[in-house]
Amino acid sequence: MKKLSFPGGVHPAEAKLTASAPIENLPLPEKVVIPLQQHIGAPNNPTVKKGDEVFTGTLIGKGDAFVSSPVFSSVTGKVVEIGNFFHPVTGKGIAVAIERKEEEVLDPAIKPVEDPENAEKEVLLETIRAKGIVGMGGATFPTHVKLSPPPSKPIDTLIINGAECEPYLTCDDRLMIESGQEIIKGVKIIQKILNPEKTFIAIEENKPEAISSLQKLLEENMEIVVVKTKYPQGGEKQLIKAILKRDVPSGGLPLDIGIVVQNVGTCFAIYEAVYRGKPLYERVVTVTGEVNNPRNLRVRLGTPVSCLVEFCGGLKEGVNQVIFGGPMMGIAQISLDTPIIKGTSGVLALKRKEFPPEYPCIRCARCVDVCPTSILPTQLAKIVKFEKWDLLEEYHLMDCIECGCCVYVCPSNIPIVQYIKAGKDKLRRMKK
Amino acid sequence: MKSYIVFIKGLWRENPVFRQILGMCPTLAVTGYLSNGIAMGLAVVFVLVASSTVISIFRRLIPKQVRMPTFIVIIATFVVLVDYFLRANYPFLSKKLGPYVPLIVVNCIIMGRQEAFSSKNPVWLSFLDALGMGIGFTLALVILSTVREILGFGTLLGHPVLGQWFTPWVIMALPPGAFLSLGVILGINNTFQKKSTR
Amino acid sequence: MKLVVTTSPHIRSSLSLQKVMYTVILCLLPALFWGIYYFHIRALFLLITCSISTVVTEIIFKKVRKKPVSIGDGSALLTGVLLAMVLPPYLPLWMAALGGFVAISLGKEVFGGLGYNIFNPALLGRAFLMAAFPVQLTTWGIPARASWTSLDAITRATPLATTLPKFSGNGLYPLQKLLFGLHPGSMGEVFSIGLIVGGLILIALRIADFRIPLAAFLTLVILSSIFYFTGENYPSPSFHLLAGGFLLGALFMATDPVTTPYTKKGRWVFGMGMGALIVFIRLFGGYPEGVMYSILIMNAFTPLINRLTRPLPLGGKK
Amino acid sequence: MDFLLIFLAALTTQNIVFAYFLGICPYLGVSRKLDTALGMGMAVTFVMTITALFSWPIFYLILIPRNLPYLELPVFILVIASLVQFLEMYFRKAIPHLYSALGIYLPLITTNCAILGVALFMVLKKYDFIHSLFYTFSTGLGFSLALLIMAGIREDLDLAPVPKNLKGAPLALIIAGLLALAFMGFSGLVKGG
Amino acid sequence: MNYRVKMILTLLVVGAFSGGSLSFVYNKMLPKIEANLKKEIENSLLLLVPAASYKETSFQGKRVFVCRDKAGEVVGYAIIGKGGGFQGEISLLIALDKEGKKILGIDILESQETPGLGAKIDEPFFKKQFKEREAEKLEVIKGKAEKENDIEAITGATISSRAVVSIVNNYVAILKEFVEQNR
Repeated sequence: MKKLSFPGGVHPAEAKLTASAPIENLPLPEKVVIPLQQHIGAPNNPTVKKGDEVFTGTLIGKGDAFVSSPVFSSVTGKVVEIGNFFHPVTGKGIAVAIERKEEEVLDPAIKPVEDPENAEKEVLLETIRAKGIVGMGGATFPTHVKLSPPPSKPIDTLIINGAECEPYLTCDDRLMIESGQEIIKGVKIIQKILNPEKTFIAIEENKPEAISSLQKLLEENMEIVVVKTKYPQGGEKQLIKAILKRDVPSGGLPLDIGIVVQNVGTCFAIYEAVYRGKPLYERVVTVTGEVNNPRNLRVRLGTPVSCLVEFCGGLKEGVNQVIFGGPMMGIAQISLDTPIIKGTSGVLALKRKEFPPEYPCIRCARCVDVCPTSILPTQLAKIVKFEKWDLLEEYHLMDCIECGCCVYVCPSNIPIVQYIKAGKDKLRRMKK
Repeated sequence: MKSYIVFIKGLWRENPVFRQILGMCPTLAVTGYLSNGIAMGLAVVFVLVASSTVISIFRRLIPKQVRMPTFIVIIATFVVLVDYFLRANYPFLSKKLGPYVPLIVVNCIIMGRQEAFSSKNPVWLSFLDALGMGIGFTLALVILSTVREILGFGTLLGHPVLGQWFTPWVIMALPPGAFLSLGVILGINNTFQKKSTR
Repeated sequence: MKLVVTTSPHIRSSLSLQKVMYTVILCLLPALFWGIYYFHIRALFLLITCSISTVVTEIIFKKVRKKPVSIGDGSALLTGVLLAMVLPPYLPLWMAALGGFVAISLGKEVFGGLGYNIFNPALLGRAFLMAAFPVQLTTWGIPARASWTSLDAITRATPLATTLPKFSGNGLYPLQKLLFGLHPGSMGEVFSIGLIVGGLILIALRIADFRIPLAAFLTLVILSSIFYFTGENYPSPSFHLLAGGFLLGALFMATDPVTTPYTKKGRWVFGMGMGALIVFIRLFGGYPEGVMYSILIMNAFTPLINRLTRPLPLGGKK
Repeated sequence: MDFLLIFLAALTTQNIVFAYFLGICPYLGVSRKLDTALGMGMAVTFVMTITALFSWPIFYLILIPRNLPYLELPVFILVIASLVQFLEMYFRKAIPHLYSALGIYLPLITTNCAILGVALFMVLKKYDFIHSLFYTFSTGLGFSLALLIMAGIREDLDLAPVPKNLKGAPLALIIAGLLALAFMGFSGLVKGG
Repeated sequence: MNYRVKMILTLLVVGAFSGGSLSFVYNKMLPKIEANLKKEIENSLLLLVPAASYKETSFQGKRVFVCRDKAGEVVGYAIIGKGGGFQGEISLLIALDKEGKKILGIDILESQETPGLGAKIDEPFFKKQFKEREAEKLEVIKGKAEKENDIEAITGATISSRAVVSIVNNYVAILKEFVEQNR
């Protein structure tokens, strides 16, 4: 097995504190707050109202659009409020608050697919949609959409993304070690839907245990590829570049060149949906950083982050920042009441020092060297700063994947990604 | 009152060099010595005033379609007159100004004034306008060449003014010095203009 | 509890602007100390004059423009140090001060300050002085007396000026003299070993990119070898490398990120252009030394090089 | 060798902008963007060469034999003005894609003193016909080079907090000065010319 | 009146007026201009050679002057030499004695050397060095002249100094040849 890589990228301290911590179940919280919008796409509408009794796995929100994904109750209890609550991505958003009852009852609608090994492709796809499966790596793009490429674009390669390149996070790693069989079954379901010629499971070289455990379970037409430990190895386009040396066209999607990439966590969720009929109402979350006992937890969606932190022994003295996701692309939270959602792969507590001031760019070009998409981050930041909007497209603004490598290496502490996001906003508004 | 304004505006408010950034080539090229600057300035004043006056006199007779060529020929005639006059009577100066005297013909100030003013205005005003612009141009040349001659040679009109202690800055006599000092003077002038118009 | 909200990424590498600037200054120290030791106290005066001049000029400009004074970043000091290192040690101090003023004002502040300048400020300051006071800028010397505080100097020509264009062997200045800096020259350019060590540390620390020095080195060696081995009376490649300002220029000036291309390909181009220009200016040009002009000329071309070597985004079309 | 010297000198030591200060107005005016600078440079090079093509024979075959050297200036400038006009019309009709690339710069060229200057220099330097053509062509390239460098720098400075009072012409002049300073490095490299 | 006719008429009138006046001025000024040009060389020439009259001839395509005193005796020769300097072309007048053995002196006719620096080749302290030299190959040296044929360079303008000396060397050789042939 050779180590594969892509041009650019950075290698911050890996800090995988929880690499050997088995996944534990978090005790059920007293109350959950489940945001209705947990995916990328059209919004959901609530299907319950205040006072309704719900079971674990009861549908509580759905949308009619193709690019949408339903949400389910993660506990058994009573809807106490439908209103505006903290949302980890959008700040605030519509959510259903449910007070838990002591006894847990599964929704009667939860039924596995009959004879999953031989089920029709359409049945599998519909199950994935109906059970609310989205990309678990953090992108939360509805999985059934990604698995329905137009007939004009046949898929030749499936890549299962187990790179987990963000420092600190270990949820995918642990899942691969502990639930390898389930993941492989999930992969087989995807294979059945897409019928690719080749399937690669990509894992960074710093996860030897996951590699060896999956290696034993491999079935025919699957191959493990070990990729170099480097951020953002887990980015779709970077992974494709590393494994296949193929370029996803600028502004295009992997499926334009016949490739689909799926996260291992998604494979696991697909397995659970198909074989157990279980809707997506819980996930594995790494609680790490400056907490007293970092752990990997299986958490019901909607659980406030304070419950997780408490279970892990609380925050260390001096912690002033809590991030959902990894340190490179995660989102800093305002409140410990923020709930865990489908895309939350980790909770990271940090002692953030005083903000360093922003100095002028000295064109050291470190950002250019590390940019995994080979654009010129510093030029883009300057273009936004000096409001030369007409230059944005010439400098390929939209190709930026916001991985943050440029900011990580910048000696002048320029928040390049922030500028680029502002530029993207501006460009979208100008196009309208 | 009006004729006074027509005359005065070229000196400062619409100074061709400082405000309109016109006639850059001679401004840069011949300002190594004050004497050259003055000579060039006067040559431009003559050509400008003469051609403006002539064109203004005949402005109604010149058909629109041949305006440009007519103007060019008239201007070129006066330029050649100046050139030969200098060559015959001031050979030393003529040599120093070199091809920049014939190049007065493409000095945008002169063509610009014909287009913008003397082809539309009576003789007396055209004369004043040309004189004002010409003197404004000369003024700019005098300022620039004074700075360059003092710093570049320690002299003014050839007379030492800064004494023995001064080491001339050779760069001021060279092209970089010309560009740099004009750039800096324009920058300083911008600062003052902004303050005075505020 | 109050949580701090910042945008991603939430971790940073340990490199900072100050660290870059002060590391460069530290790496210059060996050559600098040798220069002061060899040329005595006048060299120290020169260093102090240049540093004060650049720093004060920057403060004045920031105050006039009502911008925060950013002397702490060390860039103005670095410019001053570099300027002192490329000037003749016995230059009248007021000229050095003028050089520092020009370096910061015309070299940096008119473009908007640190990070926006087109030309290397220190070299620009020297080029200005060279054009303004060519006699003083080409008058070199060695200390007249052994006493450390003696201000007198004996005029001596630099190796490049004596041996070019009529060159016959290493003559007056054998290799070891050039290596250890026992010859007249600019204060910071003579101690070759110190410059090589400092420069290599800088490259090893990844503060400086190796591409430009390497490309310049290879081009210089190859071109000068061609002349050395095929023609008569041309200096050897080793002489080219050690006798003038090549080491300081290639390792410390041409690695100034602000004024050099930001693409890797562009840095190779920059280095090759620089090496070639040095050889041609030295062998055929009007000046005995061409390092300064070659870097300034390549600085002028840098925006064009950047434009022509702009990378294609991943999956982008030509 | 002759040609090489003329060529190198026109690009560097005898650069029409940095050494002779000609064509400064378009140099300051049309150097904001690289694309336009390239177009202008090509148009100027083209017109300069064509000017030599016409004015050399007129001067040496018509004016000199008839002892009319004093008509040099009016004749040259009329030649340039009518050439530009004619070229513009011709391009528009016959070569539209060249017109869209160069055409918009043509009217600007009439007032470009570099064109007339180079025609006068051609006579001053006593070049023969072939040398004149090559000289004017090289000078055009020298002008383009200066224009391109300046445009590259100014595009960079679009993204810089340049002092307000220096924006535009003052800064462009200062940059031109610094470029002339850097180009001094070439002096002596190309002798004579 | 038809505007076409008016157009052509205007151009004709303007052209005639311009041509007429220029021709008038040109013819009036021409003698003066030519006298100026002649005087320029004459001034230099008489500065170098104590002559009463001189005659210009051409030798190998170069302009050569034979100078005579009142009695018509040849007192010296001069040649206009040209060559590349630091910036542009330098043109010199070089005078030899009647034997073609000694340099009587040189004068700069035209140069574009750096003002305040290379332009010092036109200053007496530099030009004086050539006076009374043997008409042999001269050499530029920085600092104090030591050998017989050393010429001290101008400080900071070695290139210009070298250019002048090399032109002098070249053209002295040509002029010596001329003297040989015409004696």
